[in-house]
Amino acid sequence: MLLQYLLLPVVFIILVKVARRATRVKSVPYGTISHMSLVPHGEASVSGAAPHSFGTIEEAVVSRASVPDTSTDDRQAAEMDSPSPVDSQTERQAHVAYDAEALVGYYQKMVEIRLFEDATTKAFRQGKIGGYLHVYSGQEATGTAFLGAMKPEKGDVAIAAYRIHAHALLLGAHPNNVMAELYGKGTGIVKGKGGSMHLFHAEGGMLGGYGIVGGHIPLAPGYAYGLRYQGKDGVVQSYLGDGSIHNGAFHEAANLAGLWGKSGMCPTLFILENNQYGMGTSVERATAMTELGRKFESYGIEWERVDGMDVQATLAVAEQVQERVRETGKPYAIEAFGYRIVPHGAADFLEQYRSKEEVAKWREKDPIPLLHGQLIEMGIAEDRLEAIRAEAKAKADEAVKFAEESPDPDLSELLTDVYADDTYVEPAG
Amino acid sequence: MLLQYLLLPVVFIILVKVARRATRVKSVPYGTISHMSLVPHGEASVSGAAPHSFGTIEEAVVSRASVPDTSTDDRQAAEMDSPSPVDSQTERQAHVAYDAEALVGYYQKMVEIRLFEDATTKAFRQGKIGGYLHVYSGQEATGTAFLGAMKPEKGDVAIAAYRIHAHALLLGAHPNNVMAELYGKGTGIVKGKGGSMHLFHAEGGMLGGYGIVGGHIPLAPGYAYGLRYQGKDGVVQSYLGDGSIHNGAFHEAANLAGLWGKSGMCPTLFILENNQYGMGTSVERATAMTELGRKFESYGIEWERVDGMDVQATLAVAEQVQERVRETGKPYAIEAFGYRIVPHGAADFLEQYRSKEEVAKWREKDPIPLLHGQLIEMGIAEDRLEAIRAEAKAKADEAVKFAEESPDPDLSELLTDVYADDTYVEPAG
Amino acid sequence: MPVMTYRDALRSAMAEEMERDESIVLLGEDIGLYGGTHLVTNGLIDQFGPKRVIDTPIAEGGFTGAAIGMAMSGLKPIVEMMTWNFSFLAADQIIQTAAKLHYFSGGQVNVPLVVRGPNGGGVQLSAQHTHSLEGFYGHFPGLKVVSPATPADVKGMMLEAIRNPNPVIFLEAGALYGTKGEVPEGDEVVPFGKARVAREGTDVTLIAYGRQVPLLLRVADKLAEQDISAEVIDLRSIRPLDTETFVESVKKTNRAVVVQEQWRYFSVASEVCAVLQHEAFDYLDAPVERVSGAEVPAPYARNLEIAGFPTIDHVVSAARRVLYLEK
Amino acid sequence: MPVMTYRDALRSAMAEEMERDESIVLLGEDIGLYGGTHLVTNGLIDQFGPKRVIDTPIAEGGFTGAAIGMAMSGLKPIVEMMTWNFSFLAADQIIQTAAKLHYFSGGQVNVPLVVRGPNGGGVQLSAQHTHSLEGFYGHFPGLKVVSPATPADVKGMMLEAIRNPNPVIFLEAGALYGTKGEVPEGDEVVPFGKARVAREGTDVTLIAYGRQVPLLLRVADKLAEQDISAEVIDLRSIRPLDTETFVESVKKTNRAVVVQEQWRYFSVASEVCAVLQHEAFDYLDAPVERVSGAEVPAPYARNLEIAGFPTIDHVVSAARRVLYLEK
Ligand SMILES: Cc1ncc(C[n+]2csc(CCOP(=O)(O)OP(=O)(O)O)c2C)c(N)n1
Ligand SMILES: Cc1ncc(C[n+]2csc(CCOP(=O)(O)OP(=O)(O)O)c2C)c(N)n1
Ligand SMILES: [Mg+2]
Ligand SMILES: [Mg+2]
Repeated sequence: MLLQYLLLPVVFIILVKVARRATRVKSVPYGTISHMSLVPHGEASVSGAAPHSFGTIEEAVVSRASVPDTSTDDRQAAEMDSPSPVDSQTERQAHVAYDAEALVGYYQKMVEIRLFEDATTKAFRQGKIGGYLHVYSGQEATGTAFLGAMKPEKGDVAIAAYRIHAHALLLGAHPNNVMAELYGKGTGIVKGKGGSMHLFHAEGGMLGGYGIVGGHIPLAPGYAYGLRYQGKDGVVQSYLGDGSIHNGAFHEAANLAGLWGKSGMCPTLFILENNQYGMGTSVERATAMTELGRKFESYGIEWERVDGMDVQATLAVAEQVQERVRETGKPYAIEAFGYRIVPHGAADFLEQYRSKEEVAKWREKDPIPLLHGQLIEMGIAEDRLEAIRAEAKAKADEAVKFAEESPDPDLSELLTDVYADDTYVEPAG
Repeated sequence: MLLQYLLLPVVFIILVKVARRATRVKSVPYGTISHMSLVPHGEASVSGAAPHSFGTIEEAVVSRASVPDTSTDDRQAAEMDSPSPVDSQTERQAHVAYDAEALVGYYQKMVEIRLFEDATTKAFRQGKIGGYLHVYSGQEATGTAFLGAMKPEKGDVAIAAYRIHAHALLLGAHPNNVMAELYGKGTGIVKGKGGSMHLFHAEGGMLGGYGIVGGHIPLAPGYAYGLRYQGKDGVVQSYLGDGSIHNGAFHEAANLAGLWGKSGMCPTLFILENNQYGMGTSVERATAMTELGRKFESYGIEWERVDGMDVQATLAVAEQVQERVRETGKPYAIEAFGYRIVPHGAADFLEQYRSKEEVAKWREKDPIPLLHGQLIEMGIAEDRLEAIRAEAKAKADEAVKFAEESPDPDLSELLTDVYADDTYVEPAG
Repeated sequence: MPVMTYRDALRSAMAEEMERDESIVLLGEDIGLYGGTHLVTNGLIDQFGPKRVIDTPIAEGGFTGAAIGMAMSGLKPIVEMMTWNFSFLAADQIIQTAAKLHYFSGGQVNVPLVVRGPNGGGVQLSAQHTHSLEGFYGHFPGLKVVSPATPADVKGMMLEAIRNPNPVIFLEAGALYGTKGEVPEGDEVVPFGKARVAREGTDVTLIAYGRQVPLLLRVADKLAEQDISAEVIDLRSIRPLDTETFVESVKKTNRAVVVQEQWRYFSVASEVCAVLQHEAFDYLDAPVERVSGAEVPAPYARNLEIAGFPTIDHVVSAARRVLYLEK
Repeated sequence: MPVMTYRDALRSAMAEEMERDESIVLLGEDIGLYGGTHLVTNGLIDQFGPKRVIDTPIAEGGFTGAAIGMAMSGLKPIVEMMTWNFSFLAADQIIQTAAKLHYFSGGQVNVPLVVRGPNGGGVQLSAQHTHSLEGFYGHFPGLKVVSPATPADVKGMMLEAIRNPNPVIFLEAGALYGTKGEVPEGDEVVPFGKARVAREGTDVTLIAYGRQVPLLLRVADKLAEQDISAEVIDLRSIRPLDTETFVESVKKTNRAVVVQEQWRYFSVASEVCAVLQHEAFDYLDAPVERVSGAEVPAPYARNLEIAGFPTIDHVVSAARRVLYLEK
C-alpha cells in the first residue's frame, strides 16, 4: 500500500510539468499592494485587453541574475532553483491537473483574502484596529493550497502563529467576525479578547493564533499524537515562519515529531513559510545554514521545497502530502519559499533593512497577478475575474461595516473565560 | 596559511594509522569499575605476566556483531564504524605520533581521575557527600585529550555541564579542594557553595560546572565572541552530552556559533560526549536521527566523530582541532562516541533501562585498561604502571583525608557572593 | 484507613484515575523505563504501556507544549517535571500558552493539563536545583496552583487536578515523598481553594504549605511546652488562595506567623501578610511575622543549607515575637 | 536642563557609556538594521558598527545565555528583550544562570549584564504581550531589578545598570517611551535601592513605579481638588527595595495605597503591604489598599483593557477608602 503510494508519482509528474510549461508567461513589474494590484499594473482599466504575461520561476531566476542585486537574493534564487530533495529523490504525483475552472475558485479565495487584508491595513491606519496587525498579502498561494487540502471531517486542524487572518477565513470563519475581532468588538470571533494574533475557529479546525514566536510549534506534535492515540484519522498542519526556526521551541518540537513519527503517532505536516525575513532579519543574517528545509533532516523528517508564490506549485503538492501524512502517521515538512512583499506589520514603515528594489522585484511575483495572468492565458475572461474582485471587495466592505457597527464587548466579558469550568476569578486588589 | 593547514593532514594520516594498527590488541572482559579494574581482570596480581590484549574499534565491531544483543547497540556500532565526515572528506594530520613515554603521562592522568572518582563514589555511599554525584569514569580518554590540548596562556577555557570532576582536575584544580567541595567544606574549590555540579577553577580556565541540562551551552559562543572582540586568541571548549542535544538551548547556541563563526568571531570547539544515554534514555529513544554529530550541520558547523574510549584516537585529533578553531575563529564539533560504563549518578542503582550484558560488553572497552594493554605491548613495565596507580591512589586518599579534616564553611558564608560588588543582601523575613 | 507514603499515594491517584479514564497519559523524562527519578511513576509503564507513559527527550519546553496540544486534542496529559527547577525552560509554555489559551481563544479551547513534580529543597542540591515556586506560578491567572503536604492531600488533590478542566501546577513536597500518613480509600477528591486547619490552637496562627507544614506541627509541640497554643494552617492551595480560613483563624488568635522556604520578596508570605493587614486589621495584636528562606541562591554545604531554611527555632522565635515574649 | 523623551534619554545613556567603554556591546532582535522595534537603539549600529550592535536570531534563551558568556569573558553586554513578554524563553538563563553564577562559583565569576526592554501593557497587545514582571524577576536573589518612570531616571539608572557588576533586569515603562522630561546633562548616575518622593503630601501615601507614577501624579491632582494632600512615592528600584522611604512616608501620613498594573497575587504590592504592616504597624490608621490589574490574561478590546488596568478613578476611590471617606 505504502510502496504503491511511493511509486505512483513517477508516472504523473511529467503531466504536471507539461501542463505548467503550457502556461508559462513573462513577468511584468508591480508597484502597490492593494485592490488595484490584483491585476497587472496599468491593466485594471483595460481589463483583459492588453497582452500580459507572468514569469515562471525558472525564467524569473534567469532574468534576476542579470539585474545587479544583493548577493542574498542571488543565493536564495539559486536555492529556489535547486531541486528540493523530494523532487530529486522520488519524483511525485500531482493528483489533479488543475483545470481553469478549479483555478478560478482558488483565484477567488486568494482575492478575498487580499482584499480583506487591504481593508484591515486601512482600518489600522485609521486607528480603528489596535495592537499589532500582520497581514498575509503575498503568501496566499501557500495558505490557500494547504489549508484547502485539509479534511475537517477527518479531524484535520491547523495551528499557526500570528499572521493568520487568511487561515481563519480559509477554514470557514466569517469575514465579518474576523474583522470584528480586529476591531475589538463583542461580535469578534474570539469575543474581542484576542485580536489579530489570536484568531480561533475551532469548528473549522483553526486552532490559533499565537503570538510568541516558536511557542506554538510544540502544540502540533502533541495534538497529532492525541489524534492517533484516540484512533482518529486527522492530520495537524503546523505553520511556522523562517524566523521561528532558530528558536529552541522548533528544535524540541520537530525532534518530538520525528521520534513519535517512528511509531506512526505523529501525523504533522510542517509548513515552513519562508518569506525570507523574520521582521527585519533576513535568513542569512539569522543562520549560517540557510537552506532552511534541510534543518528538518536533523529530526529524521523528510521535506521538500515548493514555490510559495505560485498556487499551481503549491496545489501540486498540498493534497498529496496531506494524505501522505495521514497514511503514514509520520511528520513531513514543506518549505514554501516566497517573499514578504508587505512590511512585517502595519507599524513597520521604515523598512531600513531591505532595499526598495528588492521588494519591487519580488512584487513582480505576487501570486495573485501571477494566477490572474495564467487564467487569462487559459482563456478566462477578464470580466469574470473583475466580477470576482468586485464581489470580494464587497465582502470586505461588508466586514468593515459589520465591525464598525458592532458593539464593544460587554464589560462583564473581562472576567469570563479565565477558567474553563466556572466563572470564579480571584478578586483583584 | 589556512590552505596549507588543510593540506597537511593528507601526508600524516597514514603514519598515524600505521602506528595505531601496530598497537592493535584483542579485548578481554571486564567486571567491576574500581581501582582493580584499571588493569585487565585477573591481571592485577600477575603484573604484565599473562598475555592480554585490547580490541581496536574495528575488531570490537566484528566481534560484537556475532554476539546477539540489542539492535540499538548494533546500530550504534555501525555508526561508529562509518567514517566521520572529516575523515572521509579531508584526511587529517596527527601532529604528534604519541610515543610510549607521552602515553604513560596520559595513563597517569586517566588513572588519577578514575581513582578520584572511585573515592567520591565511596564517600557518597558513606553519606559523606550529599546532593547529586555524577562521575566521569569511562570517559577519561575524551577529557584527558581535549582538555590537554587547551592553552590557558592563550586564554583557552572550558565550559561543561555537571559531570566535571575530571575537567576541574585536568585543568589544574587541586584534588584536595575538589574533594573538599564535594564534602561541602570551607576549603572546597568554590567554598562549599556549589558541590559536585558547580566546580570552577577560573585560574586554569575551568569555567563551570552547570546543572541545567543544555543551559550552559549558550555561554560558550558568547564567551568565544567576547574573546575575539577583545582581540584575544583563546578558544572555548563547550562540553555537552548526548541528552542535551535535543534541548532548545543547544539549537539556539549552535546556531549563534555558526552565525558568528562566519565572520571569525566564534572560536568554539563543541565536544559532544555521546555516552549513549541521557540518564535512562538511550539515544534512539530520544531522537529519530541518531547520528548526533550530524545535527551540527544544521548550523553550518563542521564536525567529526572520534572513538571516545581510546585516548590515542582522541589525542590524534584534539590538538589539531583546537588549533584549527583558534586559527579560523569558527566553531567545530567533535562527537566523542563512547559509553557510560557507570550508573548515571551515584543514586542510579536500578538501571532498569539497560541490560547488564550491554554494560559488561562496553566495560570491555574501558579506556584505562585499553591504554594499559597498549603500553604493555609497547614495552612499558607493569611495575611502572603499578607505581602510577599506587601514587594516584595515594593522592585520592590524601584528598579524602583533607576533605574529612577540613572545617565546614563559616556560617557567614551563607550571605556572601550573592552580588559581586558588595556584601549587601536583602533582609530575610 | 490504609497508611501509605506520600509517593505511593500520589502514584495511586494517577494509576487509579488512569484505569478509569483512558484519556490520561503521562509524559516526562525517564518516567517509564527508568522508573521515574523519584520513583513516583515506577511500574506505571508496565501497567499502562509506553503509549500512555511516554519517556521524552530532555526538552521541558517542547514536551510541555506538546502536552498542551494533547490537551487540546481531548487527552488529559500529566507532565512530570523531573524537578520544578527545570520548569523555567517550560515557563513560556506554561505561562504564555497553557494559562492563557482558554482566554485568548474566547473560550473555544480548554487545556486540561497537570504539570507535576517535586518542588523545594533540603537535600543539598544547591543553587540550580533548589526552588520553591508557589509564588512564581501562583502569580498568573489562568493557572491553578497547589502544594499538598500530606499523603491524603496529595492523593485527593491529584484526583482533583486530573479532573479539573484547567492547567494545574502541582507542586509536590519532594522532601516528603517518603513520609507516611493515612489515606482514605477510593475516590476522595480534595477540592482546590480550601485551606486545612492542621492543628487547632488559640494563641497564635502559624501558616504554611508543603514541607513547612510538618515543621509547623513540631513547632506547635515546642510552643505547647511553653504553654503557647498554636493553630496550624496548611494552605494547600495557592491559587485559588483560601484567605477566609486563615483570616478567621487570626481573628481568633490575633497573631500570625507565615512560614515558607521560598524567598521573602513577592512571595506567598507577602500576600498572606497583605491579606491579613487588610482583612483582620482590627484584630491583629502584633505585626504578622514572616520566616522565609535566606535571600541567597541555595548553598550546597549542609550547614549553610540548614542555616538558609526556616528551622523550628526560627519559627518558635517568630511566634514568641508576635506574642511579645521576645524581641 | 535639556528636555528629552524617555526613549532618547535611554538611548543617550547607552550611547554615552558605549563611547566611554569599549567593552559594552548590545544584542537583541532587530536592534541594528531595523533600528529597534521601539526605536530605542535606532542609529546605534551606524555609530558603533555591527560588532557592537548585534542583531540576533529569534532565540531569547540562546542570546541571553551568550550574553552571560560575554559578560564572563570581560564584556558588558546589554541585551534587549524586544518586549519583556518574550523573556519567559530566557527565564532559565536569567534565573538559573545569570542570577546564581557568582554564588555557585564561590565568587569566581561575575556577570555584569543588563537585560532591558519595554514592560507593561496599555496598547491592546492582548494576553501574550502584556506583562509587568517586576515581582516575577524581583523574587530572585542575585538579580537587581529596576523600573524607572521618568526620562531622568531611565538615563541615570541605565548608567548605573551598565556599571553595576551584577545582572540587572531593567524594566522600561514601554507606554512612556514618548513622554518628555528634564534630564541632567552628563554623568548623573541614579543609584539602585533608592525610592523617590515624586510629590510631597500629608494625608495619604500613594506608592507605585513605572507607568503608574504619572497616573498617581494625576490622582494627586484630583485629590488636591478634594483637599486631600497625597504624597507620591516612586519605588524606582524593585530589588533592592527601598522600604525606608515609603515606611517613613506612611509614618507621616498614616495611610497608604499601592498601585501596580501587575496581578495582585504574590506581587510588589503584596510585599509593600507586608512591609508596612510590619514596619508601620502602630502608625497605620487604616488597612493599606491595593489597586492592581484585573486577575485575567490581558484582553484585546480597548474597553476591556482599560477596565482591567488601574485607572485614576480606581485609585482615587482607594485613597478615599483609606481616609474612610467612602466604603
Ligand atoms: C519569542 C518572540 N520573540 C520576538 C517576537 C517579536 N516578533 C514578532 S514576529 C517576529 C518575526 C517572526 O518572523 P517569521 O517567523 O519569519 O514570521 P513572519 O513574520 O515572517 O511571518 C518577531 C521577532 C515574538 N513575538 N516572540
Ligand atoms: C533541564 C534539565 N532537565 C533534566 C535534568 C535532569 N538530568 C540531569 S542529567 C540528565 C541527563 C543528561 O544526559 P547527557 O546530556 O547525555 O549527559 P550525561 O549524563 O550522559 O553525561 C538529566 C535528564 C536537568 N538537570 N536539567
Ligand atoms: Mg518570515
Ligand atoms: Mg549522555
